[in-house]
Amino acid sequence: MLKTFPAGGVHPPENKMTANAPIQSLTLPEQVVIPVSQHIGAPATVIVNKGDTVRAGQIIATSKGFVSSNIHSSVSGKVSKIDMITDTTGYKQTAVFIDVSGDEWVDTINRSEEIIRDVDLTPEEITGKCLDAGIVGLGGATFPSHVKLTVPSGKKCEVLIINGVECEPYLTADHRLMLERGEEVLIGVTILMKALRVERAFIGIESNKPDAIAHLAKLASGFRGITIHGLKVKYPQGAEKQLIKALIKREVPSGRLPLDVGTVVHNVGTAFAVYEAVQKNKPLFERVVTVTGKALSSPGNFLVRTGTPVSRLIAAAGGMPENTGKIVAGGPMMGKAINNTEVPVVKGMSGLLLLPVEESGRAGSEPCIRCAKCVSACPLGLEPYLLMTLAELGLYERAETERITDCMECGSCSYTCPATRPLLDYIRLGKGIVIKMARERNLK
Amino acid sequence: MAKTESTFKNMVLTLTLIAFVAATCLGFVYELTKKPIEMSALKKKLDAIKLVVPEFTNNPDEEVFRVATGEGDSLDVYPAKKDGVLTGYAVNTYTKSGFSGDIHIMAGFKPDGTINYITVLEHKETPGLGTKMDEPAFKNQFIGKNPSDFVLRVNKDGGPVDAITAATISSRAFCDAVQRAYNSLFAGGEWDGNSGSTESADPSDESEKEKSKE
Amino acid sequence: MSNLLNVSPSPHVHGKETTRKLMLGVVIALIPALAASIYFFGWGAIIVTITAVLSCVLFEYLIQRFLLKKAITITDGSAVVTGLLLAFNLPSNFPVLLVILGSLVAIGVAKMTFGGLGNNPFNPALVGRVFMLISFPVQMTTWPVPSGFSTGYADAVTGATPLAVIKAGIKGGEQVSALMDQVPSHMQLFYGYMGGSMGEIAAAALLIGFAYMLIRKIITWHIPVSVIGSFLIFTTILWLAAPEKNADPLFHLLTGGILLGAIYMATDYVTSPMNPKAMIIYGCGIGIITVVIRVFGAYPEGVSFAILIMNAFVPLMNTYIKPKRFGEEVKNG
Amino acid sequence: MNQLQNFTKGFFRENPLLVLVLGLCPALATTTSAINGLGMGIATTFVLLGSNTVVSLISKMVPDKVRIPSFIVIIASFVTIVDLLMNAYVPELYEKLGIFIPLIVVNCIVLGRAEAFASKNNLTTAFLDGLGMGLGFTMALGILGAFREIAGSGAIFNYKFINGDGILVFVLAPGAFIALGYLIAFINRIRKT
Amino acid sequence: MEYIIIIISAVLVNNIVLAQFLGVCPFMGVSNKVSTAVGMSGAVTFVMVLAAIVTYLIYTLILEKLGIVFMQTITYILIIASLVQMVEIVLKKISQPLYQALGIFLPLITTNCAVLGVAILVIKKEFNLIEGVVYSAATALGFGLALIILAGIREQLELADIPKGVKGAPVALIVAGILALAFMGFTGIV
Repeated sequence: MLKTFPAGGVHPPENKMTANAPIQSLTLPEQVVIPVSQHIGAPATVIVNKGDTVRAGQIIATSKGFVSSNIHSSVSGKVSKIDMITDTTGYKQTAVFIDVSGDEWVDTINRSEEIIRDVDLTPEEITGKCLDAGIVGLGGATFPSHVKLTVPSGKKCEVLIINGVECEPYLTADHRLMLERGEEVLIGVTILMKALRVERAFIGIESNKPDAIAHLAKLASGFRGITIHGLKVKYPQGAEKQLIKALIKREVPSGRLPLDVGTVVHNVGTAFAVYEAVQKNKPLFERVVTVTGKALSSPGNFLVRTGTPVSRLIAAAGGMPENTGKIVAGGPMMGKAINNTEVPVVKGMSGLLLLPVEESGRAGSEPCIRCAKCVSACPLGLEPYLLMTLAELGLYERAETERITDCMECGSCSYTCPATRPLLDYIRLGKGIVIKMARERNLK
Repeated sequence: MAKTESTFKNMVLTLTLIAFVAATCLGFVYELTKKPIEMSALKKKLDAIKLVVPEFTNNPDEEVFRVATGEGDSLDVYPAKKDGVLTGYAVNTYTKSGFSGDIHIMAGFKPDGTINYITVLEHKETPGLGTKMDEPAFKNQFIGKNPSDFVLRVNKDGGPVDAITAATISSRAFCDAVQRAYNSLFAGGEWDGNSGSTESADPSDESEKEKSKE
Repeated sequence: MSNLLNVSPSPHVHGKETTRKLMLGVVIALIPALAASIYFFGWGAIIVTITAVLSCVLFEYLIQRFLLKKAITITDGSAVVTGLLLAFNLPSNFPVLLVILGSLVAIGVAKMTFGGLGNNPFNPALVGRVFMLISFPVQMTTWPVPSGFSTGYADAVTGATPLAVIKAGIKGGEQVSALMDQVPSHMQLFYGYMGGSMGEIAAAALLIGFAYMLIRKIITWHIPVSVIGSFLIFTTILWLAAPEKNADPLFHLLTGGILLGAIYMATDYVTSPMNPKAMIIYGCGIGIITVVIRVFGAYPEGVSFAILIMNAFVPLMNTYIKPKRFGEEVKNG
Repeated sequence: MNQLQNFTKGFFRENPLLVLVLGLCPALATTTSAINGLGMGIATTFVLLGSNTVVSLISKMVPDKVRIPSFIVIIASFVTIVDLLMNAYVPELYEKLGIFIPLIVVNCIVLGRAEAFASKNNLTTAFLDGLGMGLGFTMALGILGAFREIAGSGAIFNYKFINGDGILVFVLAPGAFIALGYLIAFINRIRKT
Repeated sequence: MEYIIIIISAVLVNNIVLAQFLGVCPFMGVSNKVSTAVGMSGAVTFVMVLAAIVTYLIYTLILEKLGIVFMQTITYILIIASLVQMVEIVLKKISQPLYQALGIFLPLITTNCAVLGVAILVIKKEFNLIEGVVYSAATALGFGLALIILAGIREQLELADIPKGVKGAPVALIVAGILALAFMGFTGIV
C-alpha cells in the first residue's frame, strides 16, 4: 500500500510528456535580467553599479536580514542597467540587467564533472555555505534554505524529508534531476542531514516515477540513513504538510512549522543545489526548468541560467504555438500566469507551461449546488464553499474562525468545483484581508 | 391635567382603583352573560339531541341518567319522550381511538336499539379526511341499522361499514363510539370493549395509521 | 501576441465535472428505476414523468423570467432532476393537473422562494410530495397494482402497498406471518412487483443506479449507507423483540421507498450536509425517524418526512459539525 | 385629513399584520375560514377600541411606573368581556376560536397601540387609531381566511363551490404559514413598486 | 408512560409553534441567530414552567374556590408579568452570567402568548400539577427545538440570494410552513 495523506486531494491528468526528455543545457542569451527578490523574505540589496563587469557566480545583491538570500550573476558580462521590471508574479521589482559576453565563471567554482562524496564540514559551515550560495527552496516556495537548516535551540529535528514528489501535472524537472543527477542529489541529502544533525532521511517520490524510485533506491544503498518511499499519485502530495503526514504520520498544527513535529522538508532540487554549493562552491544561478505544453513541437527539460527571458525557453522548445492562450510559470495548479514572454527565469521557476486558447479560459461561475466536492477535495479539511461566500460577503471575522488563513492555495477546490466557481480567488482575497486584520490587531 | 407622579401612594392607589373598576365591570358582565352562556350550552345539547332522536315533548336534559360502559366510566343518556311515551335515547358517547384526540358523538337510538341518527359533537380529526365522518355519505349507512345484527366494523376489518377513503382510523373510531353507546345502554355494559369489531382494546395503542392505502 | 495572453489566478486547469454532467448522471442513474416503473405501470408512469419534468422546467423558467427577473438556469438540469424525483414519488395514476400543482410547489415554493438552485433548505421534490400527500391523501394513496405494461391510466386497478397492508394488519391485531401471505414475496419486491410510488418499487433498479452514481463519484457512500444501516439496525431490533408484531428488516428495506429516499432523495446536494461526519449523523437521523414514523406513526411510510426533518437540521450541522481540520489533533511539540 | 389618516393607516401603510408583522398567532390559527378570520378580527378590534379609548382617557392619571401593569389590566378586562360575550351570544364561533380569544391579551398589536399611541394621544385620535388598526387587522385576517378557505376547502363563507376537497394543506398548520408568508411577500412587492 | 406521551406529543406531534400557532411572534422575532435562539429557549423554558406551576396553584386554590373562574385571563397575565419581573430581579442578584444570557429575553416573554397559552391549556386539559409541569417543560422544549432549527436555517439563508419581496418575515414563515409539513409526519405517534 503506497503512502499518502488521508483527507482531500484531487487527481488532475498528469500530462507528464517530458518525463523521458533528458535535461539539455540552454545556450546563453544576449542579455539576462536578474531580479533581486527571487525568494520569500526581504529583497536583496544590489551591490553592483551600471557599467560594472561581472562573472558568472559573482554576488550582485546581498541578503538583507535573516530571511533573505544572496543573488548571484548567472553570466559574465557588463551591467547595462538597474531598473524596475514586472516579474512572474506580476509585481514590480528591481532587477539587474547584464549584457552577456563569453562565459567566465568565478574562479572558486569547481567546474569539473567529478563527483565529490566526502563532506568534512561542520553543520554551521554547511549552513554558511548555503547562505553564501543563495540557496532557496526550489520546489516553488523559494524559502531561504539556510533558515530551514538553522534549528532553534529547544527544538530537534528527528528526520529529514526530501520532496521528490513533483505532484504538479506536466512538470518533470525534479524527475529528470533524480534520474540524471541521482548521486549528487543523495550527496546533497547527506549534507543536509549533517547540517541538521539527523540520522535518517526519507525521500518521497510519487509512484508515477517508477524509474526514479528504482534508480534512487539502488543508489541509496550506498548512503547511510536514506530511504526511498513511493507515494500514491494524488495532488497535492508534494505540499509540505501533506508529505510529512504521508511519510511520518504527523500533522503539523495550524500556523506551526514542520520542525514542531520534528522534521524539515527540502526539495530534491534544493538538495542538488546544496551539493553544488557545498562540494563545488557553485552558487545557485542555474536550474532545471520543464518547458511543456500539448502544442509545443519539442517540449523538454532545460538547464537554464537565472535571468534568461522565458522567450528563449519557448524558442528552445520549438517556438510558441499558434493557439497559445496562456503561459504559466510553474505548474497548472499553483503556477502564475505571465503576461509577456520577456520575464526572466528565476530560482523558483520549475516549469513553463503553454496552454492552448481553449484550455486557458475559465467557464462562467454558476450557483453553488453544495455538492461538497470542494470540502472533500480540500487537503486541509477546510470548507472552501463557505470561505468563498464569507469572503464574498465580507464576513471576515467568521472567515477567520473558519480558519481561512490555513489555506495553502493548492487550488484543489477550484479544480474540482462542478459549478466552476472561483473559490480560490475569493479565498485568497479573504485570506489577505484576514491576515492584515490579524496583524493590525496584534499591533494594538 | 398634570401627570400623576410615580409616588408609592399614587401607584398603589391607581392600581387598586383600576383593578377595582375592572373587577366590578367583569363581575357585572359575568352576571349579565351567565344565563345566556348556560342557555347556549343547553341549547347546543338539546339541538344535538333533537337531531338524533325522534320527536319529543319532554325535556331530556332533566331526565338524564347515566349508564356504565363497563370500562370504569359512564355515559350520559337522554331519554326522549313524546307525551310520556319513550321514543328514543340520545347517548353522549365518546371514543379514544380517534386519529388525533378523543371524539365525542351524540348517538340516537330507538327504544329497540335501532340507530336513529348520529351527530358528531367534538373532534380534532384531520380536515377533509376524518371530518367526513360527520357527513351524510358516511353517517347515513348507520341509520335504521340495529347493532345487534349490524356489526359495527369497517369492511377492512370484515364488517359492513364502508370506511371513509384514507380515513379508516376515524371510521373505526366512529364505530367504536357508537358501539360503546349501544353496549352501555342495551347490553348493560356487558361489553369487554374488545369484541374484535374495534381496536379500542388498549386505549394507549392509538398509533394506528390513518392514511391506509387502499 | 502578449496582449492576447490570458492571465488569471491559479489553478489553470479544471476538472471535467460540471453541474450539468452531475445532473445528467443522476438522470442516467434513475433510468433503470424509470424503466421498471414503465414496465410495471405502463402509460401512467410515462404520463406522470413527462408532466412532472416538463412542468418543473417550465415553472423554473417562468418564475426566473417573470417573477425574479434573473438569469435563466433551466439548462443546468436541476429542474429536470427535481421533476423526475417528484414523479418517482407519486402514484402512476396521479391526475395530471395535480402533478402540475406538485411541480409548482416543488419549484415555486421549495426552490425559487429561496433564490433558486443551491439555496433551498428543503428537498424540493419531497416538499412537493409531502404537500401533495397531505393535501390529496386519497389520490396520493391509491396505487395502481403492477400489471405488466398497461395502457390504462385513470382507470387503473388500484390496491394497497405491501407496507400498508402489513401495517394495517398489525394494527388489526393480526400476526405478521399470516400477513406475509397477502403481499408479494421478497424476491418479487426486489424486482419491483408491488403497488407503490412510481420510483420506489424496484429495489434492483435503484441499486443499479446507486452503483452507477458511486462509480461516477456523483455521490459518496456516507448518506445512503448510514440511512440504510441505521434503518436496518432499528428494524432488526424491533423484529427480534417481537417478530409477530413487526415485519422483518428486509421487507422494510424493500418497501416504502426507503431505498429511493436513501439513495436519491437524502443525497440531494443542496439539502444534505457538507462533510462526511455530518453526513453520517444526518443519515442515521433519517433512518431512525423513518422507522419511528413507520412503526409508531400514522403514515405507513416515513422516509419523506424523515428526510425533510433532517433537512431542517442541516444548517445547524454545517455550522457546528466541522470536517476534521488538518493539524487539529496534534498538540504542541 | 390628519384624523382620516389616523384611521386609514391601519389598512395598508401600517397594516399591523401584513406590514408590521404583528399578531401572527391569531392570524395563523384562526384563519381556517373567512368567517373565523373576520370573527377573530372583530373581537380584536373591540378590545383595541376599548383599550385605546380607556388608556387615552386615563393615561394622565396613571403614574409612569405602573403604566404597563395598568394597561395590561385594562386590556385583560376587555378581553374577558369579549370572551364572556362571545361565549354567550356566538357560541359556535367562540368554540372555533378557542384559546385565541383570551390570548388577545398578549397580542402585541393591542399593548403596542395602547403603549405607543393611545397613551400619548387624545381620545378621538386614539379611538380612530384603534378602529383603523383593528379593521386593518380584521381585513388582513379576512383575506387570509378567505384564501385558505377557497384553496383549502373549495368554499367561501361556508358556501362550497367545488365538488370534493380543496388543497387540504391550506386548512392545516403548514398551509397557514405558507399562505401568510406569500401574502406578506405579495404586499412587500406591491409596496416597493 | 403517561409522561412520555405528554412529552412526545408536546415536542413533536403537537408542537406549540408549528401545530398550535402559539409563540409565533418570538419564533419569528428571535430566530435570526442560533445563539439568541438558544438563550430565548432557555428563558422561555424557565418562565413557562414557573408560570404553569404558579397559575395552576392560583387557579385551583383561589379562582375555583371563589367561583371567579372568569377572572382567569386577567389574573394569569398579571401573574406572568410579575413573575417575569421577579425572575429578572432574582437572576440579577444570584447569577450574573445567567442574567446576562437570559436577561434580555425576559421582558419579551411577557407578551409571548405561548406562556399564557400553556398556562391556560394546563387547566383546559385537566392536568394535575406534575402533568402540568411535564407538559409545560415539554412544550418549552418543543418551542426551543423549532426556534433553534429555524434560527439555523435563517443563519444559512443570510448567505443565500433570497428574492427581495420574500426576504425577512415571509421566507421565515415559509420555512416554518415546510417545517410544519415535515413535522406532520409525526402524526399519530401518540
